Amino acid sequence: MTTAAVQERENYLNASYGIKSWLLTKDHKRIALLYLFTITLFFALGGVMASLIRIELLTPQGGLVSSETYNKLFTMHGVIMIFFFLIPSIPAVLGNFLLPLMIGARDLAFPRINLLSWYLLVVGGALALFAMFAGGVDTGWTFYTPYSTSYSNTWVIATALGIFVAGFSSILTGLNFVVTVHRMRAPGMTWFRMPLFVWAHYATALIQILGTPVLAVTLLLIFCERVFHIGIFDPALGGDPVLFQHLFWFYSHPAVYIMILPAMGVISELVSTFSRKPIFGYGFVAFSSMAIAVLGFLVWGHHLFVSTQSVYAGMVFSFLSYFVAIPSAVKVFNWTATLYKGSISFETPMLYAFGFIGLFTIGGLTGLFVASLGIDVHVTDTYFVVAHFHYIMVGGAIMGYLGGLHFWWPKITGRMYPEGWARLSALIIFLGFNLTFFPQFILGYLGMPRRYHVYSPEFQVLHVLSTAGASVLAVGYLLPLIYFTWSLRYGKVAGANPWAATGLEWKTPSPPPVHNFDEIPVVTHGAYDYSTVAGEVMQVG
Amino acid sequence: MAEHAHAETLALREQFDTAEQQKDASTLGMWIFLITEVMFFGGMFLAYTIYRNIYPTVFGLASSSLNAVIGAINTAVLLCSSFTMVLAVRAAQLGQRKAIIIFLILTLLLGLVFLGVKAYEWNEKFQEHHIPGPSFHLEGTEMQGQAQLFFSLYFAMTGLHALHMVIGVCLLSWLIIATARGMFSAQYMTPVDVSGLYWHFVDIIWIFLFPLLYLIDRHMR
Amino acid sequence: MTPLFPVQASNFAPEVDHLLFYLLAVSVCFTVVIFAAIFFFAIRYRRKAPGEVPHAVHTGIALEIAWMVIPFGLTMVMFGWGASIFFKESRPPDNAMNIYVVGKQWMWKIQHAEGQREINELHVPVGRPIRLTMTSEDVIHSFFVPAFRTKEDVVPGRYSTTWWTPTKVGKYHLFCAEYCGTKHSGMTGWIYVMEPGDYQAWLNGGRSFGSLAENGEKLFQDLACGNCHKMDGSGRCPTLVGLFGRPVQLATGQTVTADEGYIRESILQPDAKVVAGYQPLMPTFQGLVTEEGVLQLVEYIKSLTPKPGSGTTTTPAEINSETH
Amino acid sequence: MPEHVDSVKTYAAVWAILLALTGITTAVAYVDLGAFSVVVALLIAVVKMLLVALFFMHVRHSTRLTKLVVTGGLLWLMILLAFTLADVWTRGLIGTPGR
Repeated sequence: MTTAAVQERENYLNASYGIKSWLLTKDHKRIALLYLFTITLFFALGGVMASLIRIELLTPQGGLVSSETYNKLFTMHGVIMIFFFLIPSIPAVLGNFLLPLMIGARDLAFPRINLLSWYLLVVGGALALFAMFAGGVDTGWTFYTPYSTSYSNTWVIATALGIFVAGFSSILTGLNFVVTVHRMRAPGMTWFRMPLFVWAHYATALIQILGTPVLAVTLLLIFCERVFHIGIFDPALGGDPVLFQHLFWFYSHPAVYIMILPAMGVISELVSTFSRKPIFGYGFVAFSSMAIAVLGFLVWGHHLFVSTQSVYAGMVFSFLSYFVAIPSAVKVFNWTATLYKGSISFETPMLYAFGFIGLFTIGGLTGLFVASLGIDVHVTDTYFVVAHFHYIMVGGAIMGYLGGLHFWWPKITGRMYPEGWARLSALIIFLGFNLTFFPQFILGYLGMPRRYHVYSPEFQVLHVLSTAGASVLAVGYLLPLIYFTWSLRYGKVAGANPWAATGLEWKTPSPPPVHNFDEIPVVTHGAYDYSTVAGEVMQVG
Repeated sequence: MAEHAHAETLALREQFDTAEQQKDASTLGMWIFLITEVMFFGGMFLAYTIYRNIYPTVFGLASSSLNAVIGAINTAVLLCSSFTMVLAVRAAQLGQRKAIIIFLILTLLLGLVFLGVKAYEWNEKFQEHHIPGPSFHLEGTEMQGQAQLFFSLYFAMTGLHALHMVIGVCLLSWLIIATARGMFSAQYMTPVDVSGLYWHFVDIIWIFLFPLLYLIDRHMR
Repeated sequence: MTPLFPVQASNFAPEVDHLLFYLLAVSVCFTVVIFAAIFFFAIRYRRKAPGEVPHAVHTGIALEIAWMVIPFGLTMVMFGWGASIFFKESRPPDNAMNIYVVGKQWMWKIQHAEGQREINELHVPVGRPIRLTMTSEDVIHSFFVPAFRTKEDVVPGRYSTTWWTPTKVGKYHLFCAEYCGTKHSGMTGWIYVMEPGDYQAWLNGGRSFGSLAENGEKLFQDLACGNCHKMDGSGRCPTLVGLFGRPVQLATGQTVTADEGYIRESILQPDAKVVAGYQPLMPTFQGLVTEEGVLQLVEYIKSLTPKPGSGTTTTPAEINSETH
Repeated sequence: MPEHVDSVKTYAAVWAILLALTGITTAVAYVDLGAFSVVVALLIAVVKMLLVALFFMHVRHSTRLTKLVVTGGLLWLMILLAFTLADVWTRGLIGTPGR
């Protein structure tokens, strides 16, 4: 992963060599790359499982794998994709790399804790992988009791422990980000001069801090219940399995915003850069991130509408759920309005941004369906919900992640990727995604329950369409892996600011030096002031 | 601020510009960590609140089987340790190295006393068959399951609290050694300060655990 | 032919679908507007000259407020409409026909009040409100009938309730919608909605096990419940005649309504809610009686309406609510 | 943040109050206050928490940010408790089991 051959200047990549210089690094940029490597592995693993699931569902009889295996596949797909890919994806890779750069700091506030976070993710991941190879786990990523505590005969303990450990990785990353934003901003970098990417990560970090510990204690109780046979959630002792669901979703609903908020931050940067306009309604977009983080904690009960939760609690949670819709809508409207009278170009990151806005719009609007009590009773636990959250997490979070990765790739590696291939793969991903998941909305409303290994034959046509889409999507995801790797050696050398963007990260060379800035910048403008980059604009065209 | 030439020291790590910035960051970091701890224990407090609400009688019965006097004494021990801890922090603020060490050792000893008493109490539970599981039995109720719920929560909450105490004891031991080696001064005493925050927090958790676990329906027995 | 829309076969189906159409209309409008705006702006304002830097457009507060308030208004309709359907789904009518469901890995066990038992099948007459009282023997399941647009979890340790009026004769899918283990996808069945005449014939044609209440009475005698719970109230324990649906004063001072859940709890955890004026003498019957047995006992206790002039104090209104 | 050194006297006074409150909360548990006994127990615990936080943890000399973090954390705990209890306390209120 070295570019030393063409780069004389010392940067964070060539400052030191050897495996030890990576495994013991305290540099946030190197740690970001460690994360990138790790989560790419997990993404590939989760992707293989998704492919197997989709192939299995080609036929209604469930011929390819046994139902035990199928149940383990969707469980491990969920566990890996959520806890070991999506949650760390944008914050731990792009956020880690960019947050100090964007606010003009030399590093995060606690570099050692940052490295520890990565090790915790690796240890947690190793535990989850151990569980997987030892025999797998079949509870669903939701671990609903009493199935997970008293009935499943699979590797629940190891998996729960793995997620528990990975949870601390997430908590510490969030803690690091919050302290960094509060204490490490460069002179002149006031709160309302911060890029929206930083605002989004700050909001995300708050959720990580306030939500993740509740998941940790919930998993710990599951662990105790299996190991010591104490029965906090056991109905046989008078325990309440619905209490588990409350605790679980208190984290796991806000966790959705841990995945999507950073992606929204990325999209704000992309839309602004490639239309050369400040984000329309900057303050509203910034505050909408905070509003989503706060309101996101008040709605978890909408996962429990048919769980025997009280009718009145259901109504309160449904009512509050609509409040989260508004800040999300505000973002979409403001991005769209930013394009107005802009100077729009269509480089790959912008294609991902367009894709994100489109898919997030559909994902968000179908969120209104599942927040509505009358409809949710019908569609919950069906493919409608599966489609809805994949539109948010794959169509939203992964589109944002890939868009951001393309946008900052020249900064991270000092190299450009091949633009033609990148545009092609963005297009393939968008089309493949829609073909995979749109049919699932129809399947869900027809009544196809989720987590079904064998299904009724009338659903087959839509399942075949979905599987076809998944194979297209797989191609779309493989392409970047190939051309990114290719670009490390053969890519065109990138300048400090190849997009004529305004952020501080573009004011330092690509790849950045070890301490980010040769001289700590003094900030005098708000984010997205394109008059400050007039020189670069002329070069870029 | 220009070239980053200064050598990294404990009082000023290279990512910071000033020692004050570093201290602020460490303190804020510890407070945020404590908030995550609040939420962590919060999950168990929630479970406790709900089950006590649904099964008030059996919770009262089970609670009364605990020894309130021992619980109260242990609470006092922990409060004393908080007092000595705050004196250690004060000594650190004034740069009195010897006083820091004395008060830290006192805190450590009181922490160990607390853990010892706790161990004694748990041992008692084994003998009384109050450990959740097949041999569990609590006199005086048909609702053995619900009584087990109480003791499950009792062990989960006091167990995790004790685990935090053990971590605190380790922290204190390290602080004592580091202070003896002269690592801290009036200019740099952040580790003593933030460890103090942690220790007091663990104390606060117990301040709630004591009445909630030991003192339900005492007047009825 | 692949269906693209599920059949409507219950009173709730058209209501849920109408709400769906409202949501679809709103969503399509917004999607079209946003997509059209993006396409239009992307083409109209594409970069024409290299190095161009457009002028910043200032934020319009009025615009921001408008696109917060208008969508919020539209969503409040979604909330109110959805909640009203949900409220209705949560309140079975008094004249509903009672059917009892026990879920277990991986089958649905169903008991009719008349005594018929079925597994993974449920026969019901068209046009009559049906109320299901459900519980699980092991893990959480969920009783889902897409054609009826209803779903409710079946949770161990408690009763849950769902109801609907079938409106169309036919055979409909019954799915377990909450993941419940290895053969979750095999925990399916069929709902047969029949003409009332056919339903009567089906009732008569099946093997008779005796009515549910009769089975409950037999169980009541086998377990010797009557030794303490004497019909005339002279036993050591409260009489059960006319109990169902009545408020009960507890020893703690609270008052609870004697519904199915209360009766179940009192059989399995008798100490949990002790009736005022009585000692907690009753042993638990956990492990001695199955969930199906408990349901039979519940149905039996429901059937114990006081005879006129028998001495137990029950108002006529309460007697009326007991007649099925 | 200017360093604030409190006197030993202040700390000792707080310590004495804390010990006294421990005694009171134990003693009062043996008095029949009905439903109020839990209220009193929690009230005393909250007072003790405030004393430890304000004096021993120096919150009263801390920045506004620290105070915000502390209140924010407690508020979030309340959210967790309040919304879950809103469910538990209203179950079955509509008159249908499991609703």
